[in-house]
Amino acid sequence: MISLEQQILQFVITGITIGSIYGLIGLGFSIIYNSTEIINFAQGEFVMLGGLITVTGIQVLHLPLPFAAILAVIMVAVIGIVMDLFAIRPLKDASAITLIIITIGASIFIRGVSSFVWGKEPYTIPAFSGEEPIPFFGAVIQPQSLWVLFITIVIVVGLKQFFDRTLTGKAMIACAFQPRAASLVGIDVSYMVLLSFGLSGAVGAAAGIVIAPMSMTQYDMGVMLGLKGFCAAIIGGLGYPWGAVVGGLALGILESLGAGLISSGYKDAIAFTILLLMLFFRPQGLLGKTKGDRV
Amino acid sequence: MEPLLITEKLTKDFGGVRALDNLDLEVREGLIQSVIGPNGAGKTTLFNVISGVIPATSGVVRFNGEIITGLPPHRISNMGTTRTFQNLQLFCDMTVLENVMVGMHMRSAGGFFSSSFRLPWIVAEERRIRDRSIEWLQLVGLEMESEKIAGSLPFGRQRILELARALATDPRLLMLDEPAAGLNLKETQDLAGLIKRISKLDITILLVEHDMDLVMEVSDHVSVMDQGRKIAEGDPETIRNDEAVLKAYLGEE
Amino acid sequence: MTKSRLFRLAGIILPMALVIVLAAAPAYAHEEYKIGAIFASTGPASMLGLPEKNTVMMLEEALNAAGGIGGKKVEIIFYNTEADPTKTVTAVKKLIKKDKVEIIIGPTTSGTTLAIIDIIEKEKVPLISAAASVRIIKPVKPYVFKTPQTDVMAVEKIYERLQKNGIKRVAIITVANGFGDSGRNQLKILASKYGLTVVADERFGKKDTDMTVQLTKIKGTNAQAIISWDTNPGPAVIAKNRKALGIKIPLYNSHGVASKKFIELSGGAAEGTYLPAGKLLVVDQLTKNDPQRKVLTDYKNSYESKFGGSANTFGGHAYDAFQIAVKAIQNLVDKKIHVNRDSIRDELENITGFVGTGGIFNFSAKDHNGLTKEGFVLVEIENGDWKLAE
Amino acid sequence: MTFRSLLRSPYTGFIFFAVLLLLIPLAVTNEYYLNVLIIIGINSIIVMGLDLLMGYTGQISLGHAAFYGIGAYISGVLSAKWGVPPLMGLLLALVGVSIIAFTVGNPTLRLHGHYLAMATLGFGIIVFIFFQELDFLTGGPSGLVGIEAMTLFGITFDSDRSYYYLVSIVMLIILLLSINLVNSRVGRALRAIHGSEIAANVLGVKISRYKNGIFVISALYAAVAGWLYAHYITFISPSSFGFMFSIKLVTMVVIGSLGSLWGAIFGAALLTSLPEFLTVVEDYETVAFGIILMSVMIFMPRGLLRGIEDLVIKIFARISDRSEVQEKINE
Repeated sequence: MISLEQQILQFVITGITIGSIYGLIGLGFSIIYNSTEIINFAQGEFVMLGGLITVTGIQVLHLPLPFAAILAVIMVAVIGIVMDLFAIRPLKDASAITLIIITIGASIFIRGVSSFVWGKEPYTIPAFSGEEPIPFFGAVIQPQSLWVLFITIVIVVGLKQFFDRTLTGKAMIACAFQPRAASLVGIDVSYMVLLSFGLSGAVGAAAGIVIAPMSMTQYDMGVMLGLKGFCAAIIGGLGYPWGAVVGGLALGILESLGAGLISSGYKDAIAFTILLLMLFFRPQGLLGKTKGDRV
Repeated sequence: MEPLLITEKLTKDFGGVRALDNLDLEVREGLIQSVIGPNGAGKTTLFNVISGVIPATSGVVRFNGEIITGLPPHRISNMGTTRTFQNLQLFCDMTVLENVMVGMHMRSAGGFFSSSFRLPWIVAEERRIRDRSIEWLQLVGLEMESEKIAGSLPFGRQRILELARALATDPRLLMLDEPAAGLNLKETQDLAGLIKRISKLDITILLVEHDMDLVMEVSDHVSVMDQGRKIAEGDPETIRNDEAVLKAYLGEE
Repeated sequence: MTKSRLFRLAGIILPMALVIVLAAAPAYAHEEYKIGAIFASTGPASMLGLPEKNTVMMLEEALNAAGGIGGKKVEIIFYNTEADPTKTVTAVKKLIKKDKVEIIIGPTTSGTTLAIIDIIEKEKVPLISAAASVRIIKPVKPYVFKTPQTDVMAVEKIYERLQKNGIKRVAIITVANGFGDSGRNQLKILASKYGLTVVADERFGKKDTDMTVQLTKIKGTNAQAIISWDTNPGPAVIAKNRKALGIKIPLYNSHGVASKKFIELSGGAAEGTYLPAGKLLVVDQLTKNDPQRKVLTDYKNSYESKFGGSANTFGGHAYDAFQIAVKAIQNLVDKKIHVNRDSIRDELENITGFVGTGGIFNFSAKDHNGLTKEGFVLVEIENGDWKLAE
Repeated sequence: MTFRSLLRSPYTGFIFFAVLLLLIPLAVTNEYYLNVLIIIGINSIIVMGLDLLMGYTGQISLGHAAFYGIGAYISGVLSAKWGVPPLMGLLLALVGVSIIAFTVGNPTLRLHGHYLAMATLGFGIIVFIFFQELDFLTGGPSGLVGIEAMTLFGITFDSDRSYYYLVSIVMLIILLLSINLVNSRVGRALRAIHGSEIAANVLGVKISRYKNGIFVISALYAAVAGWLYAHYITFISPSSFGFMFSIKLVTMVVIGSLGSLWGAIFGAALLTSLPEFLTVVEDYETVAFGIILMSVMIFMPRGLLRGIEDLVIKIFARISDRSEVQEKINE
């Protein structure tokens, strides 16, 4: 038996872990949205691919975990790029709805192919550094949770540096806000879009790899995770990359508190109710600023 | 007689930028009145605030004696004023005729239920809307293109169509936001004629325009704005020779 | 404008015409016994449905190679249900109306089975379902049979054990789908019969990635045992989270995890947990004179040599359904009774002492499952393998 | 002239279509095909409503399966638990759905683009969870059994043939109402909102009224479809009304052709019957589905119906061009 306080602490720890994953997935949404205004419904599939390719790397190619993980990140980045080349780029001036359907089509396609390559069974990979739980004020932390947090921080800091310090990163941000101006000053917009697909593939894959030891990985795991990631991106403020992480954490913590204190059956209903309230009362997201609307 | 439209100390801020600064303006019934001024003078903002598209920061707008500030656009239109847009806002996927028929929206009553079941009075109303809309198209000279998709018209014709659509609301006050922008000389001259014809239908016109020749040709009264303020007003001849106006324009160039 | 309106019309008429043409294709008389098979070979229940489909296809091939039934071949007509009720209904209608099958085996899930019961009863086609829920055969419907042990039996097997160990309070954690829901109901209904109280009733979604919250809540109660009810991978996550949270009370799983995959997924965390399972799992540990031993060994060997991987109990349910259907037809042929839907149905109720993978089936007019909870054994996971716990 | 206007009238197509629908059972003797057509009919009812919302008014909804489900569950639960006759069930379902749709639509439709998509998606998921969790009413995830077969005015529709006629007639009524609506003042207002909200607004169109109105109407269509579904299958479970089905509905609208009622019906027919054709490729079904979805959007972004139309027109144009060239050469 543990006390209510300890339980709540445990809920929060769990919330932070899951929230970081949602945040990473949301980050993938934000990166693509930022350079293209596309919501990529195949983002969840990137996560699934990250996990499954790592599994293959370890079990079939007998690579050590870090190499398998790097391989997976690179491969999924390439898949993201291929997706842009073959499914997104052929469309010029497509409407938002068309693009949504395209990415949904891509997600169904990727899922279908994955079910052939890996079958329908779930897989797992060993935890990065053992499974001995770490006691924490009566609650426990799984070592893998720390990995999740660590990887999230590394990616967030890395992306921030990339966007703030490098020319390419700055160019990508420019594309988001002023695509025409960007092309006028000589930025290759379509290259930046390509890059954003690759980058979000890589981030998605990383998310898939860090949770694989905790939650198993299966050809159809991407759907729900993708939705939650989308949710995180919206809660944080679409187009504000760090917003996705803040949104993810908020979503994760509220969801697990809701499940723990109210009802686990209604867990997702609680998460999505929060989302709706957020959209109704603060549609620009936690980090977003109200824009002056000009006509 | 009280003016048809009055703005009193009308102010609009965008963040730190003051687009309208305690603007007092009067539009008298039956006239063609123009608002001119350099880029960024706040002319389009003025239209947006009057038509209710964006809220005012402070001050009031009176139309026909009633305060309309804070009302949603459709309520303001319902009182008898409508506008066109500087960057066209046509319903591009609809036909020319259908665009004008939308303009008749306020002058008809069919609702979800009655329309779905096509009650007898709806059939009659539809016929009336159609006939009246064709009349408007004839007035502006677009009746031959009535079945074309609006988005497929040449730019100049689209401007005219937007005007026809606005006319179909049967307004007392019609606000035209740079109707000559993008038009060639011939088209602009046709437009001038059209504006005068519209004025003869007892429709008051408030015109924002950059094309000075057009303004000087059609206007009864001209107001000049700069940086959100009114700096001069009077008949075209007075404005042409006003020093403040010259300064505002020259200062810019 | 006019032209395009015409094309639009053509766009509607063409597909309709296509349907009509297809419909007009004559249904030819058949020379073989037609058995319809409907399993969820893709979709959320594909981990169950795929081995079921494989099994049935394998058996069809073997049977026909051996000459079929009384010289007539057997033809399996398979449709994928995707575990979707609407698709299942369509598939069943297709089997009945278009393919004109004698008997149908499947579907995979309880929900889809319940969805088609009305049609089955109306059209009077015998059905042998491979789904778990007791609602399928209780109350008895004339044409509906099923081969898996019911979830009632699985629950009773667990509760029996708990009662023996003197446990009074249990916490249950079930997945929010048909399988978990049915288990949850039985767990709650049967608890008092075994002197148990359910002190925590937690749920999770099929695609949830973490059950720490639910287990933390359970940890906050005075439960003496946890029972989890789901098919993979959920229970593996529960096993892992339980270990991570340092929960010491024993964990019982449903028969839904009865495949090696569960042990593989949970790593070490499944050690010392229990589950009720068909004997297929522990076939090498059965006593030499166990009546099912031969059937189970044969099935396991032939499945594994053909498809690789390991045979699981779900495939076993399909195996039983197929063999029972064949047995009924064979009996009719032997008795020289005309084989049709009604005679098969009647014959099914006569089948007794049939040794299958799930147990020994004794069908009757009152029992369309024909199994007892003895079809289950309680298995413990030890050293990464199954061990008979009895 | 009269012939042309006859062809141009939206009702000509309707009459042809109605005659065709009612004649089909004479040619189709196999009830399995009627079953497929019934499902197509039910789906087209929802998709028509969704098209009014998406294609005409330009408001996306990724949660329409929820209204379909609510319609099915209200009538289904009333029938299974208390023996309420289907007609009464329909009435209560319509009342219930309009209240829910109005309450939800009001704040939701103020949102635009992806935010609207996300909000409707969230709503759909919340409703789905309620179907699962209110198990004392809905039977939970394992489903609701015991829904009575459709009986209306003393007639029981218990064969596929009779049900086909019922669904066809309901569908035709809804199609007719929709044709009326889109060719009216209201329909123009809706399309105007799609074209430019601001312009519509300054022309006197009260945006919120029309957005909410059409949202409620499309929800009601879905509820009618749900009611037909519940009393046809006589079993419902939450899995039929989930997120994936909402997505499928949207793809039906888009693949068919946005902003065309015929496109909606075409899309529903195609995507409902596609799996029946794809059984040939069986295991590759999902892959094929994904490819079809993507290629239609890439090569015919205006949807199949318009895409085929454009294609045919282009071919005709080329043929006539060629013959003109030919004529010139001959000269």
